This record gives sequence, structure tokens and C-alpha cells, in this order.
Amino acid sequence: MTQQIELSGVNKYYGAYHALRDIDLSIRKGAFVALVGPSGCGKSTLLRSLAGLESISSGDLIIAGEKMNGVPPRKRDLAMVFQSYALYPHMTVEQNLTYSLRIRGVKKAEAKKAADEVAATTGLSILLHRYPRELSGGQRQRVAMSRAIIRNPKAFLFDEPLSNLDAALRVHMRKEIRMLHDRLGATSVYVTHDQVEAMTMADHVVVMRSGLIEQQGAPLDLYDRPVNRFVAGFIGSPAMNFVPAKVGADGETLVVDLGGPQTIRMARPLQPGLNVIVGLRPEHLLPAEAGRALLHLPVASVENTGAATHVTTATTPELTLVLNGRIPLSPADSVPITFDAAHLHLFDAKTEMRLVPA
Amino acid sequence: MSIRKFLMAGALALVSTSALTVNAQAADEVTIRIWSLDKPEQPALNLAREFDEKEPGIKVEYRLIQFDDVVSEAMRAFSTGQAPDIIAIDNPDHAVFASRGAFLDLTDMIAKSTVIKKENYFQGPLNSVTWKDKLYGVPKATNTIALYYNADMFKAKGLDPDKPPQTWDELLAAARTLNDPAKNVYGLAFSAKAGEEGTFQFLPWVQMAGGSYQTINSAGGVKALTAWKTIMDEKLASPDSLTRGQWDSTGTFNSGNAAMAISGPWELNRMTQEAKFDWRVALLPVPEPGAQRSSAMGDFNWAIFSSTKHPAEAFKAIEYFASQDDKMFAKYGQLPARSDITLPPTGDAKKDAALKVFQEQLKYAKARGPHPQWPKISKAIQDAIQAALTGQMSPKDALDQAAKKINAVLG
Amino acid sequence: MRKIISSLTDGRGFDIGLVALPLGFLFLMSGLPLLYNVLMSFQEVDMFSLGSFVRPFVGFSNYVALFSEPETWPIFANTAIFVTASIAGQFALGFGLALFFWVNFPGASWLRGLFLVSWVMPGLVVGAVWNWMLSGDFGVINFLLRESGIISGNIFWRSDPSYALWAVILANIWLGTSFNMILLSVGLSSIPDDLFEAAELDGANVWQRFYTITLPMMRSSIGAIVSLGLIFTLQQFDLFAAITSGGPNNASNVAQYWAWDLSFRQYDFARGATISVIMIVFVMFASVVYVRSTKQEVRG
Amino acid sequence: MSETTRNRLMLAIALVLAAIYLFPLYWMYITTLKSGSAMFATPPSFWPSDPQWSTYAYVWESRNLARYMGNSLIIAVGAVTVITLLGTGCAYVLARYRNGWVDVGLFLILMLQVLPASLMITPIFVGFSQIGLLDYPRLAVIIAIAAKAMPFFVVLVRATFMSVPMELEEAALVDGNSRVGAFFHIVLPLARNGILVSAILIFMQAFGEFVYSKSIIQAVEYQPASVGLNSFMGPNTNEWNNIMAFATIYVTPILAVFVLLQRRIVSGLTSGALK
Repeated sequence: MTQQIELSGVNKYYGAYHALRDIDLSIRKGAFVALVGPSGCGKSTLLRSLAGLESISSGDLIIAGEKMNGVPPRKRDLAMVFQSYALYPHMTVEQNLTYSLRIRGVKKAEAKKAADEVAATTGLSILLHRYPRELSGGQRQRVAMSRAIIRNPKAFLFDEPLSNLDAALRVHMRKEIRMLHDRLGATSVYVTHDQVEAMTMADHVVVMRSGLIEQQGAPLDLYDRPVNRFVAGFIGSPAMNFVPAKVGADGETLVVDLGGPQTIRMARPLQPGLNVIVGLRPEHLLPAEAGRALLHLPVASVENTGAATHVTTATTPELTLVLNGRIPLSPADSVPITFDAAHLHLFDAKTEMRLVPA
Repeated sequence: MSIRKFLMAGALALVSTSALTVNAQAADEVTIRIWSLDKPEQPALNLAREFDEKEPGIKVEYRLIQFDDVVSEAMRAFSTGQAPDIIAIDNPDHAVFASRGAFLDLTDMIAKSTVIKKENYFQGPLNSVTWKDKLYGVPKATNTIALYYNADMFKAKGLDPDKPPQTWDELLAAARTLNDPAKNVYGLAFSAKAGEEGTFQFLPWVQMAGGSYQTINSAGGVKALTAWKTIMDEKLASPDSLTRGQWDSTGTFNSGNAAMAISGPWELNRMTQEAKFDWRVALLPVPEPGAQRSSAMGDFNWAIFSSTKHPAEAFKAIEYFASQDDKMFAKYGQLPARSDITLPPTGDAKKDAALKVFQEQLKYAKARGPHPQWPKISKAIQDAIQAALTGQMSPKDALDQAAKKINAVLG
Repeated sequence: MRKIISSLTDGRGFDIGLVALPLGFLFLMSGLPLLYNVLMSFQEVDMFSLGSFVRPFVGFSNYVALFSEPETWPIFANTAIFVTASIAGQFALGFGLALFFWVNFPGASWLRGLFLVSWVMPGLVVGAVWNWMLSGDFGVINFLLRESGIISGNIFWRSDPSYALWAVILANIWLGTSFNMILLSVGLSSIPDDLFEAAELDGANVWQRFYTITLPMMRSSIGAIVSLGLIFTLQQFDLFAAITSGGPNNASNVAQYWAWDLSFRQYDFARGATISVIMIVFVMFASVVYVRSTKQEVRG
Repeated sequence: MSETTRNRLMLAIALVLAAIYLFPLYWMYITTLKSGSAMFATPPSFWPSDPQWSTYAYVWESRNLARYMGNSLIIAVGAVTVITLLGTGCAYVLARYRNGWVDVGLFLILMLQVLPASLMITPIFVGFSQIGLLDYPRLAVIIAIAAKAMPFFVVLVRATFMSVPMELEEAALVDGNSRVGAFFHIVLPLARNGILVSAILIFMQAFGEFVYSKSIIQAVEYQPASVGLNSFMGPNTNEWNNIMAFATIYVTPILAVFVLLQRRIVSGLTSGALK
């Protein structure tokens, strides 16, 4: 398996501020990697370091087998799509598309041909002679994409390219980008703060916080086995519920405090008396038939989306439930809940790290 | 960098420049640079051009400098080795340069000259070019101030136009009579500007009252300043006299907005053209009948900078200028500083009559200084005038303060 | 060598090169002359040592002598009045005009542009025109004031100690208003409209909106204008030379004119330099204010 | 009040304000058309009964205005060229970064224009004479003006660059351009308007420059119109009509250019150049 991009031990400082901490990351050729995390986590800095717009303070950055530390952006042969699209306002769409070709000395006719081809695939053919200010948001986004595609670069870098679009268009573009990626057989690094985008588009998700990579792996691995409470809370929507609990004296039960102590049996034993945090995904909490409920939760509010019923409980801490179908509930009702103990995520209350059952 | 090294560098620069210019022109041509404040209708510029045409081997470059800039430009140029060969300098400033060796000592050249003879010049102008018994220049022209008056207005107000005011009291009385705010007419126009012109106009009054710049706070000085203050307080002259020069002030006389004006012969040509009334000139009034007369001695001197490369040619130019002194009044309305020239009548009766008065007045003209720090002395006097006339100090206090500053300069 | 070239085309070297050249030029052409002035203020200088740097060193005696002069404090007070009144006047009028033209009516932008002509006129010409208009006996300003009944007798703008400074201030306000207006217009147009709409919905009236939205939102523009104004005002020289020459009796004399007067009229170069050093200290203060005001800038 | 009434009212007020503000200019023009005696007349006439158009021809001829204007033009063009070449890059860098060094740079640049030209001239004159620059007087004045006016230019143009999004330049870098190329291809064209406007303003200032020209240029054939006007004014004159005619001929071209371009200038100033 060839590695298109390899980072090892990369650090980046802004004065005293440590923006990237010991980043190790390998990106396989043809992979679609999403960098995800809350704002300020360093994901954009990492992307810009790949592009060469920021210089890294230490560590190695290798692109297609070549060490790229300190190499200027233009010699890295990467294409980037910016959040604001960064279309050159004084150039037409065609000029925007062919800009990088012209710089590399590609002949005019050839560049034009390339632009026509790309425009045809992205549906920009009739817009080639417009200026960016005459385009809609979605069209601008397409131009930005096309400008990257036309170069056939070693990798595509995306810096939150969909955040300026409306919800429907965003969902549509998600698919389109992914399809493009597959068709071109490209390598893509995609920065987003939206974990849904990361989960749906990428084959490899990197979750970052405070300059550190918290966890990386296939989307479903992250969903199923988050290494810590942060990743668990970040991946999945609506977010995972967390409930403080204590392992019972037998090591096989958990005493959960939700207004009143309730006991849950665990699938595997843990060290008795340990303080833990129980993570329960909303979608894993199911309505129980009478008498088989593991928990009885008082209802605080109910939102009905038509397909599902979102329930917020009147417990401390409050829990979110996503129940399939329309369930007639109103505040002050109590809802009986069951779940599969295998879906419990347990984190050490102190370190917040995932507890591997003993 | 020491002054010496610096001067050498300057000289080098000069040599290289002149080398450049020489290349561009005939190989043996000498360039003489002349700075003066004379405008196209005034003597220096024309004389320079004539000399340029007359002497094929000498090229003359003339630069017009504003009155206010003459000294500062000259200083800056001299201290950086850019000084011209010849400069026309106001007579009270002459000693500033002569005392520091910036001007060439012309004593021997003048002694040998057939054109310029020391004994031909009036004593006042001659004093101003003399420093420590050596001659550092040649008087360019001379002038003094006297009283212009509008005879038509005198008649209209019942004053005798043949009996102009003789004393300060009469002057003030006449001014009061002639003052006519409704018609926008002031009794008198003069200049109390905070500049050399103010000192120039004021010192004669002090001297007539028995004072001098060394004893500026004597009774005479106070009396003179008190008289000026009366003129200003009673609005016998425009309050703008405080900020207006002589030429502007006399302009209001010419346009009929002032009945009398204190100014010099440089006004004659303009007045002949502009003044549409019977104007005449009288001697400056004195404090009381029988008091000594005095007046200011004005105008510029020619000097050669000691840094010149062509002293002989420069002196030749000044000799040519002096040789034309006899035509100066007829052509330019300026008075030569010489006693050996009788001015021919101009044919204009008013002008000829005025000329006689000015020549008489010149006999009493006294040079300012000479003193190497004259600008500071003059500034002290101007400050006193302004402080008193704006009512911020009494004349006595103002002059006491000026005397203190002047004594500090005199040492 | 290759590294240097690549740094010039791709890295910091490009920035450093772009900045070093002009800064070096400025240092040579403005910095050295400035230092020369500072040096002179500690030396004894006369006309014949102007071209040299080695001169008798006199420590702070120029400063001591300066502050023992009776006119020193009044002149600094005049400077303060001139600067304060000019900036206040330019700012108030400029702000008023900017607000006025901010209301979009047909012809607004064209007329606003016309106001800028005062700014492109050479200072010398402005001085000459105002000198002529402010003249006591023939000045058109006195005539207009008389005709409109505001004054009964002529005001001798240039010669009356209580008016002379204000005459120059008047001309200077005329000169600087348009600059203030245009900068403030820029500041105004950069405030998002929805802020005003929000405030209006919150029940704020015109004045409240002005004080709670307009002024705070323009804080950085205002800081820049006031400190630039301070520098421009302290540089104003032509108007003094053309209108009052600092007179009468120093009534309209200010530091920058006085420094020139001492240097070039009384040939006391050291004392002139001393005043300029004091002015430099003041402007350093203004520059700090300006630089701090730019801290609030946002990249657009 | 309807929209149109309000607009008309505002326009009327604006016209009145403009008339008051531009009165000095009007007075300059009207004085040129008066005869010597009409100038000092009380009450002054606001419209010349007998316009003296010949004043212009007289002043143009007798004062050699063509030569003066030519020199002003050379000096202004020269100064603008030097300032634009040097100042644009400086402004760009100062806009690109936001750190302590930029603060120091800005501070220095402002500090360097503290003193009025009247106080800077002596050291400059001394310095120029040492390096022999005084032999090329117009060049010397161009350099002196450039040093004087550049800080202002840098402050203005820096604001223009601030309004060019950094991402455009970064996009160009990623697209394969060098810093130099990105600067010339992307940043410069986008800041063009602001630079142009600032250059025009500098041009107008340089066209009116007086103090340096007066002291540095000694030969009358190289002097600009400001020096010519000054030697005309002097202490010994009350030919206000001629002086104003000189001033009029001198400033009218700049005013004309300004009025013609003012739309562009004002929009350049308001849309970012000074943000």
C-alpha cells in the first residue's frame, strides 16, 4: 500500500502556543481522510501545513515519497478548496480554472480544452465567461472544486468547503464530492467541524482536539469504539448520553444515578467500586415492552420529526432518546427503556479513557 | 566629519559640477552665480543679464530669492559649500556674514579699482559693509523712509497741504482729522510687522527721541513706542499694520484708504502709476520742534562669498553694477548709495519733488548695527513693539524686556 | 545562494525585501534628518557648523534656556489650542457632513466628492486665499459678517491677538474637514445595516442609536483619524506663514512655526531643533495611539 | 414627508453646504477677474462687472507659467513613481502580518513624518549636498518628497491590502505560484484601485509641494509652480488679482482632474482604501 502523505512527529508552535502536537498520520493513495474536531483543534493548521501555507516547527512531512518540509506550496503539487472558495474576483470562471495551468506554462489552447472538459463534468460550461461575483453560492463552490480538479494534483485539500452552503445543497455536494473523488481516484484530505460530513464522506476519520490527534480510524470504528469520552461525544448525532455510575461490589453491575439509583447488569465484569461514566447512544435506547424495562425515565420534552420521536428526559443528567416511529408521549409521562448491554460505552471517570473490561 | 573635511568635500562637489558645466559650454567660460531678491523690473536681474551679454567669457546665473529667505538660504548654502559667488544682502545682515569670514575682504580690490571708490559712498551704507576696518562689500543702493501724504485729502479736511506735519503731535493731530472710518480711510499707514521691517520703521522714531538700539528702554524709546501705541489705540492706522509689511501698507495709501504713509523711495514708481491723487513727500516728523532728525538706512549691499572660485570675475561684475549706479534711479526708481552722482530730473514733477525730500532725509539715515548678531537684537525690538501695541505690556515694560535681551547679546 | 533566492520568491525573504527597501529609504531620508535634529538640540550650533556633526556639546542647556523664555509656555499653550480646536472642528464638521451624506439622496456622492477639493489644494494657495479673505479692511469675511449683522466693526483677524490664532484655526479646519469627512464616511459605511435595524427594533431613537451603535462601532476609525489629525495639524506650517506669521506678539505662534522662526529667522538652529525634539515626543505619543487603534482592525 | 420631497430637501441643503464650503475657491476665481481697484472696493463685488480675462494671459506670459507647470508635473510624476514603487510593497507586508514587528514598522513610519518639511529641510539639504545630489535638483526634490509623503501612502495602501482576502493569495500559492507571482498576479490587481487613488492623492500633494523645492532648486528653470507663486507673492506685492490668477492656473488642472475622477477617487476611498 503506497502512502501518499506521511506525517511523523509533526509539531507546530505559534510563539509559545503549541498548535500541533506530535502528529503522526499516514494517508494512503486514493484515501479520503477527514480531519474533524471542534474549532481551534488544529485541523485547519494541519491542512495548511500540508499545503505549505504554514511551516511546521519539527517533524517530517512526506508527500509522494518526497520530504516536503519547507518546500514552498507551489512545488508541492496539491490543490486546495477554501472555505470562502478564494475565487479570483478579477478573473472569469475560465481564467480561474486555468490559472494554475497557465502558471505552469500549459499552452493556451490546451488549458482551454482542459477547462471545457472539467466544466462539462461539473456543469459549469455555460458559466465559463462569468465573473465570480455573478455566480450563486453553489456555483462558486463548483468553480472552486473544478479549479482543484483541473490540475490533477497529488492530493486534494478541502478546508470546510461546504460550510457556506444551505443544508440541502450541502447534503447533495457531500455525495458529489465523494463521487468525484472515487472517479478521479484521488487522494483527499477534508477538514470539517461537522462529524456527519466526516462520517459520511471519509474512509478514514481523524478526530483532533487541542492540537492532538485523539483517535483515527474507519468511521464506524470510531463510532463503535471511541477511545475516550471526547471522541465518543463528538462522533454521532445526536450526541452520546453520558451518565456517571459506579461499579457494584460484585464487579458485574453498575449503579447508575439518574435522580435515583438504578442498577444495570454489565456484559463483562469490571473492577468493583470504580467510578465510571456510562455512554449510551440515543439511538441505542429502545422502548421496552411492559415489565422488561431496564430503566424508567421521566419525560421532560418531546419533539416529533415524523419519522422518529426525540425525547429529552427529566433526569440529571438529562438523556436524549431517539425512538423510531410516532410514540404518544407527553411531559410527566414515564418511558420504559431497554438497551443491549453490549452497546454500553464505559469510560474511566478520572481519565475519561475507554475502559477495556477486565 | 570636521568642517574642514566637509568643506573639502563641498569644494570637490563644486569642482565636479563646474567641470560638468564647463564641458557643456565653451571650455574657458567662467560661471558666476548671483543671488538677489530683485525681480524682473528691478536692477540686479537686469544688470546681471547686461553683464552676461557684455562679457563673452563670463556666464552669469541669476537666482531670485525671497526677502525672507536670503539669509537662511545663504547660510545653508555657505555651510555646505554651495554658496554663490555674489549675493545681495540686506545691510543689517552684512555683519553677520562678514564677521565670520563668509564674505571676501574687498579692501584691496576696492583700493585698486578705478570704478569703485570708497570716498564716493555715503557714510551710512559704507559703515554697513565695514567690519573691523575692512570692506566686505559694496553698497548696492540705499533708501530711507519719509512721510507720504495725500494732499487732496488734506484739502478736503481743511488741512494745509503745503504744511505737512512737522512734529509727532502734529502728525497725530493730522491723522485724527484725516481718519474717516465711514469712508474706510485711515489717517496713517505704516508697518509694525514682527520682522525686520518693523525694526526698520521703529528705530528712526527712537533715534529722533534721543535713544538708540543700545539704549532702547531710555526715555526716547519709551516715548516713540508710546506714540505708536497711541496711533494704534486710536485706530489712526489699520490694526493690520501689526502684520502687514510696508509695501502692503503703502498699497492702501495708493488706493486711497490711508491719508498718510510712512515708507521709502521704492514706492515711487508704483505710486506714480497707481495713485490717482496729488501725493507728496515730507521729512519724518520729529518729537518736538528743533529735535534732531533721524531716519532708517535701508537697502542691500553686494558681497562676494569667500568660497568663490572666481574672485576677480565676481569683483568685475560688481564693478559693472557700480558703473551703472547713475542710471539706477531713472530706470528702477532706486537711489544709489553715492554722493558723487547727481540724479537727473525725471520729468515727473511729483517724483522729482519727492526725490529731493528723500535725498534730504538720507542725510540723517543711520545704519542698523552693524552687529554680527543683529537678527537677535532686531527680534527683541520687534517683540517689544508687538507686545506694547497689542496691549499686553506697557511700552516701558516691553522695552525693558527688550533691553535685557539686547544687553545679553551685546555682552 | 539557492536558498536565498528561493526565500526571495517564496518565503520571508520576499516580505523582508519588500519592507527593508522602503524602510531603509525612509531611514536615510527621514530618519537621519530627524536624528540630526535631535543631535543639534544638545549642541551649540551656528550657521557655520551646520554642515558638520562635531559641535560643542552642551547637554540639556538648550532645553533649560528654552523653558526660561517667557514666550515658551504661551506658545505651547497656543499649540495645544491650535491642535485641539483644529481637530475638534475638523472632526465635528467632518462627522456632521459624513452623517449628512450618509443619507442616500440623489447627488450625494457627487457633492461629497466636491468637498474634497480643499484637500487637493496646495497649502500655499490655501494660505494665500485665506490671507486675502481674512484681511481686516478689505476681507470678504468681514464684509459678510457685517452684512449679516453678526459684527458691527471689522475684526482684524490677522492682527488682533485675540483672533489671530483663531483665524489660522478657521483656515485649517477648512483645509482638514474633508479629510475627516471621507475617513468617517468610510467608517460609517462599514457598519452593517442590520445593527441599526436591531437597535431600532429594540426601541432606540436616533440619538441613542448614534451613541450606542455608531460611535462604538467607529472607535478604530476615530482613533486613526484623531491621531493622523494630530500629526497633520502639528505639521501645518504654510497657513501660519501665509496668514499671521505667528503674530501679533506671538499670539498665533505655535511650536512648529516657532521652531522654524528660531532656526531661519533668528538663526538659532539649536533652539529650533530643541523644539522639534519636544514635538517628536508628542507625536510619538500620537503614533502609539494610532497603532493601538489599528489593533481593532479586522481583515476584510 | 415623501421620499422625493426629502431627497429634494437634502439636495438643497447639500448644495448650500457645498456653496459655503467652496466659497474660498469661488473667491479665488472671482478675484482673478477683478481689476486692481475693484479688488479693494467696499463693498466687494461678488460678480465682476468688468471681468479682466486678460489677467490670465498676462500672468501666463509674464510669469513663464508653462515652464513652472512643466516642472511641477515632472516632480509630481517622479515622486509618485518612487513612492508607488517603494511604498506598495511595504504596505503589502505591513498588511499581511499582524504582530509586534508590524506595530514597530508602522510606528517608525509614522514617526518619520513627524516634523514639518520646514524643519527637515536643513538636514536634508546638508545630506544631499554631501552626496552631491544637489547637482540634480529636481531628482533631489523628488526623493525628498517621496520620503515625506511615503508614510501617508503606506498607511492608505496598507488599508487597501487589508481588504484583499488572504485566502486569494494562498489559493494562488497552492495553485503553483510563487510569493512574487501571487503578489503581482492576484494581490496587486485586486488592490489596484486603492493604490491608484492613493497615488493620485500623493500626486496632488507633490504637485503643490513648496518647502523642499524652494530650498533645493536654485536654478529658476527647474523650479515648480509653487516656488513661482511664492516668488510672485513675496512681501512686496498687493497684486492679488495676478497672484490669484497664478494660483488659479496652477490649481485648476489638478482640480479638473480631481472633479473628473472624483467618483472613482471617492469610491476608491470609501470601498476599502481607507478601511
